[in-house]
Amino acid sequence: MRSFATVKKTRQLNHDTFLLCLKSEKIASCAEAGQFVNLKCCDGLDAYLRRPISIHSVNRECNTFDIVFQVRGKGTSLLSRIRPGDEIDVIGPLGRGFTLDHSHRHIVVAGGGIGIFPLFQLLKDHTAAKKTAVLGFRSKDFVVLEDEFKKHSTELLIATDDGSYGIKGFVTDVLEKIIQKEKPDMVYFCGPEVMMKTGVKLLQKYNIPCEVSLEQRMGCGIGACLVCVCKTRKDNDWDYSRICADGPVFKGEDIIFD
Amino acid sequence: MRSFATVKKTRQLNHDTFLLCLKSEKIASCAEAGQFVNLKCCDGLDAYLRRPISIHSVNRECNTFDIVFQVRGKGTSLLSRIRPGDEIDVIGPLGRGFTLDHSHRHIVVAGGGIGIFPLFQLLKDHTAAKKTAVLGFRSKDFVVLEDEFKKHSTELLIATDDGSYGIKGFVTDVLEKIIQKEKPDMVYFCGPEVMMKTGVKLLQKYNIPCEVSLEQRMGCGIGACLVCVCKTRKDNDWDYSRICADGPVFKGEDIIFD
Amino acid sequence: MKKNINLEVNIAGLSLKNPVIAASGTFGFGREYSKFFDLNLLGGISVKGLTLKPRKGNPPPRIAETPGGILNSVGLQNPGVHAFIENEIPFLRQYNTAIIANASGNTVEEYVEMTEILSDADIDAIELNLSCPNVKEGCMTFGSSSRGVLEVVNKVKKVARKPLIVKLTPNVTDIVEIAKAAEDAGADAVSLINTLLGMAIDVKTRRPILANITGGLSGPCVKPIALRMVYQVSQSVKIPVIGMGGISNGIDAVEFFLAGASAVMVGTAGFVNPMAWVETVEGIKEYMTENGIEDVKELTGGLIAD
Amino acid sequence: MKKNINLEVNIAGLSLKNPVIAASGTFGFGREYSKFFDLNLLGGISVKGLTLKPRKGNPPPRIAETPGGILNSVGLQNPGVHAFIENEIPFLRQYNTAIIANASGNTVEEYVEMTEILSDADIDAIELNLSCPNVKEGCMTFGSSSRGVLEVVNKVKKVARKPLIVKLTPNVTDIVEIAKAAEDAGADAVSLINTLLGMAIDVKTRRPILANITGGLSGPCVKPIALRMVYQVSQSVKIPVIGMGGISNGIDAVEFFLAGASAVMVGTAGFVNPMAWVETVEGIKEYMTENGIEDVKELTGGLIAD
Ligand SMILES: Cc1cc2nc3c(=O)[nH]c(=O)nc-3n(C[C@H](O)[C@H](O)[C@H](O)COP(=O)(O)OP(=O)(O)OC[C@H]3O[C@@H](n4cnc5c(N)ncnc54)[C@H](O)[C@@H]3O)c2cc1C
Ligand SMILES: Cc1cc2nc3c(=O)[nH]c(=O)nc-3n(C[C@H](O)[C@H](O)[C@H](O)COP(=O)(O)OP(=O)(O)OC[C@H]3O[C@@H](n4cnc5c(N)ncnc54)[C@H](O)[C@@H]3O)c2cc1C
Ligand SMILES: Cc1cc2nc3c(=O)[nH]c(=O)nc-3n(C[C@H](O)[C@H](O)[C@H](O)COP(=O)(O)O)c2cc1C
Ligand SMILES: Cc1cc2nc3c(=O)[nH]c(=O)nc-3n(C[C@H](O)[C@H](O)[C@H](O)COP(=O)(O)O)c2cc1C
Ligand code: FES
Ligand code: FES
Repeated sequence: MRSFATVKKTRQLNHDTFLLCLKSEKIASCAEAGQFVNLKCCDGLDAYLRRPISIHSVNRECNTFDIVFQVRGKGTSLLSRIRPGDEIDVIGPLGRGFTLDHSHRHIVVAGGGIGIFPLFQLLKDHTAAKKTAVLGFRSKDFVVLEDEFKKHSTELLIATDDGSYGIKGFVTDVLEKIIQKEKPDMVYFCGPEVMMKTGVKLLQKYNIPCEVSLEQRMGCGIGACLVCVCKTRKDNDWDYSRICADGPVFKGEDIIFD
Repeated sequence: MRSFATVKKTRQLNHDTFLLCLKSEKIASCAEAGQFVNLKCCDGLDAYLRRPISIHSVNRECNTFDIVFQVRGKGTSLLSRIRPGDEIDVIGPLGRGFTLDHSHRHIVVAGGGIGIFPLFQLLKDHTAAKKTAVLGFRSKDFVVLEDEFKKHSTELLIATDDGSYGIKGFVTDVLEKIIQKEKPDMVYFCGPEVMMKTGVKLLQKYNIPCEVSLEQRMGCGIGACLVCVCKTRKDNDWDYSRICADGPVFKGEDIIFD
Repeated sequence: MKKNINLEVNIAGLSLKNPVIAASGTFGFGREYSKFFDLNLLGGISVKGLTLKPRKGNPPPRIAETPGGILNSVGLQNPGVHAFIENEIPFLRQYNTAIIANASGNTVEEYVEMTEILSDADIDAIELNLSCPNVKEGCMTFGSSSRGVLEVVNKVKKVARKPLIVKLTPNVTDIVEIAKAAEDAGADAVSLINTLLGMAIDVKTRRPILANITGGLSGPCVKPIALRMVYQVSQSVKIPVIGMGGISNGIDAVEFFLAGASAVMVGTAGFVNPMAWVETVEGIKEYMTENGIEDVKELTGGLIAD
Repeated sequence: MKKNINLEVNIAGLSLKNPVIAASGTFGFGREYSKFFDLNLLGGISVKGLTLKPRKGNPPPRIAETPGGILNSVGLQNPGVHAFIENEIPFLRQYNTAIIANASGNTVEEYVEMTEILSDADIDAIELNLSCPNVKEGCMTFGSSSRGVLEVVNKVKKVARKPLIVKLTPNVTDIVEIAKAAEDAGADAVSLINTLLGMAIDVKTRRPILANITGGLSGPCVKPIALRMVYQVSQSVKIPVIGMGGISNGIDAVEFFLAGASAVMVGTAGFVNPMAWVETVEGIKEYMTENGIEDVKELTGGLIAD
């Protein structure tokens, strides 16, 4: 599960978002939508821990996969300086990805910020006739990968917080309008916690199943250290589940948002 | 005193010895033989402290200076991977260099291992009619910069511990033979402590003045932290002197070797 | 020319095929890392810290990166000692590696009860955790005074029918005094160090990064402190010392042996390099080969300090 | 739009133009770094640890690099308090920056005598070093128990005619208890942390890297421990806390303010970046500007921890 992936291509998508295309047969051959990799951003002690980044897209013919990330701190900043030909120490694919039910005819993916990236491979893999993508960004400057998402969805709606591009408002507002027009079979969420919390509540109102992809600071990334937990329902009680191993994708109804 | 020097040239001299030519007007314009620079081998926490490296050669016309180093550990290993065009964070020139008395007509420089490097600029700068260089190496494979030293000395003698090149034996043995033939005015030592200890004792026997260049693990490199000390004579007692600021070059008679 | 290298060590009745043990809390119950390497390669596994009843642990975030290390505030999330015996021992027993049960209690009685239960279980040793900085009750309270250590270890020792390792906290004025108390009370070995209590703050949110505010520091940054404590303790007790704190490779491990450790545990380094545990075994072998040392026990306490 | 930023702080009668002080032992008596930047830019300078008589200190090597930090074992090499007064104060007084005399004694009497001498000298405050891990006598012995701290500080306070800062060691079980003892005994402020006792070993020579065997750990690696201690102490005492341990820039300093520090000291980071002291001042200003904070005092204790 640990391998050294060669960087085939790097692409800067906007001021702080980068795409890396990595070659690794091990990972590309079995990665599923919604899974992630845990990678070293540099040798040595700076950015000591690995950083979890979702698998954005898989190219099984070329044995490559893409990751897309925003520069947040030390690790992602070092990662943004990596060049084609460099090698990255990667563990993956990790975690439980999205559940694809190919009997579904209409699915919606709803993503916000860095949450949109794992939804891409899901759109590529799903066979539903209708695939709606609702992507939320802070403002126009943050909109990325619009064409790519358009290509793999039947409908693409973009929302920005300030209305500087697409629809003004939240992803969940847009989602509710979609539902009111036509109830989808399934919704997939990935984004800020508040978006997913509102989203799950919304879907429960309409009785639509959904999955959410969660994030948490990680240690091992493989389920051994128990640092990356989220609250999940368990019988009449609750428990902490490991986002890295039991998730990152969970059924919406299983998560207890605080 | 702190500057960012641009790497103009790198040259691998043998399996573990590297020369870097660095451009810095600040340093090249005032560096003296025997002084050193204190440099960061990398950004960040790996090899956290600066590393002291002697100034090997100064080119005042080109505003460059050369350093030569052996790969010992983490820091020098990172340094060996630096490429032309890179910038290095350097503090220098630091410390008290060699004393050049141009009334001297015959000087000897006696160096061992990495101790030979600071002696080079001394040979270049000194105006003595006769400049003998005695350089000691572990074995043939470690011999470096022979031509360069030959160019700037009137006589070059190389000694190796195993006799695989030049004279078999220690630098101090060769030195004694030189002295027995003709007493030099001054001897400059730089090398392993045991060599300098023996050397200083030898010269006292023959009543010849000498200077030694010492090494010690350093912190600040400028005299503030007091970690880099050596024992020096003081009146009828002794004291700890700072190698980085009071040295690295001391009068042979001032040092108390343990 | 190749010499035979003996890595076996025997620590107070616990025999290990090599002196590298996975540190408690960093290796779960072995299942996850068994996908990365053959657990048979390890000297032993100290399992995730157990309590009498299942524990949920602290709220997330539970980890923060710090210069050269990490803080964690897991707070002993675990399924309880009974679930461990039922579900995890059978898995671990498939492998030829020592099983060390790391046990924490809220009260002396709980420590005693757990020791009784674990003495009947199919494990190889008990590691009494008197040092978890992430739970409010018990544990650290007992571990930070020699009186507390004496009391718990004395009572536990009476019922223990497995080799008893006492794990010490570094958050004390005088670790030697604490180690001696453990020895006096009958500990068969001591292991050290657990994590150092620390904290990280996010200036953007002005909040602590860990929901629990403070957490335990581990990783390379603590190695100098751990080495010093292992050195001091091993000079002062006769029982074997198991050293840990920031070990990432064979060289680090050799440093601990020289300081006086008979075996080592590796934890945090495995998060960064999942092969750290096996590479540590390999690295020790390499050092021994290069230095003509045939038996790893020769390294223990081999520091030249004059 | 640019707001006025107030960096002034007043710590127990010691007024500082900004809250960044050079940490004792890392800045000599200011001469060396005065070649790198204008000492007027500093809030204050805590000078190299002084003793009554000149001290030679420990044999070299006195420094070892460790992951994310350093160990030092200087052992209080200094020219003695009299030479300091004669030779160094006149130099330092050329600058408009507070002079803090860091003082260590072998006995209570020595602490008292030094305080008397320093109270007559032209300095701004006394920092009582009860925490040097590198000397065998006094110091750490006093600083590691609340009884010891009470005794020394009580007696010193009686003769002190300058603001009295007590510098605490982190090598204790309960730093809060020690800080409270200092407060009870009349300390005007506490500063923490001094270095953590550690050790480094060279596996090639099988010897400790430091001639003194052990040394004091400082630098980025200790920051989480220092932050935690500053947080705990500032929650428990009313006197101001001066925070230090691994601060390298303005963001690090802000973390200490949020945790409860009224001022900070910067040490080890300056070895790597000789501009670290002034860059820390600049970085604090930047953070304040970006976050609309006008007075640095607003940051102190501003951690949101619920
Ligand atoms: C399963 C998973 C998938 C992810 N996929 C992506 C992705 O596809 N693209 C992307 O840009 N980012 C993704 N992230 C987030 C990414 O891991 C963090 O942005 C990254 O670790 C920050 O590292 P840094 O060193 O740059 O920042 P740091 O300096 O470590 O921290 C900067 C900020 O980032 C946040 N952060 C730090 N670590 C994490 C973490 N493990 N999870 C969430 N937030 C964190 C904190 O709020 C912190 O304030 C994912 C996270 C998880 C858990
Ligand atoms: C004034 C001065 C001038 C020097 N000039 C040169 C030079 O021109 N060329 C050259 O190759 N080397 C020179 N050195 C030695 C050089 O500084 C060390 O080899 C280097 O710091 C090792 O760093 P590292 O990270 O590679 O090794 P580390 O991993 O830090 O240590 C490896 C080994 O190097 C030795 N070492 C570490 N730090 C020092 C130090 N500060 N001084 C001496 N030995 C040390 C130790 O024995 C250690 O075991 C000089 C040292 C001093 C003090
Ligand atoms: C995430 C995490 C969880 C831990 N849980 C436990 C535990 O349950 N019981 C215990 O005795 N030690 C626990 N520890 C401490 C380690 O076993 C070890 O003592 C410490 O991390 C130092 O070693 P290292 O630097 O190699 O990690 C934990 C450490 C980490 C990082
Ligand atoms: C080389 C060195 C010498 C020191 N000498 C003293 C001293 O004389 N008196 C003192 O109180 N602290 C001394 N200290 C401790 C520092 O003042 C400071 O408390 C500690 O280094 C932590 O801060 P830092 O991580 O910013 O260096 C010394 C530290 C170093 C690194
Ligand atoms: S990161 Fe270790 S369990 Fe999830
Ligand atoms: S290295 Fe700081 S005084 Fe020499």
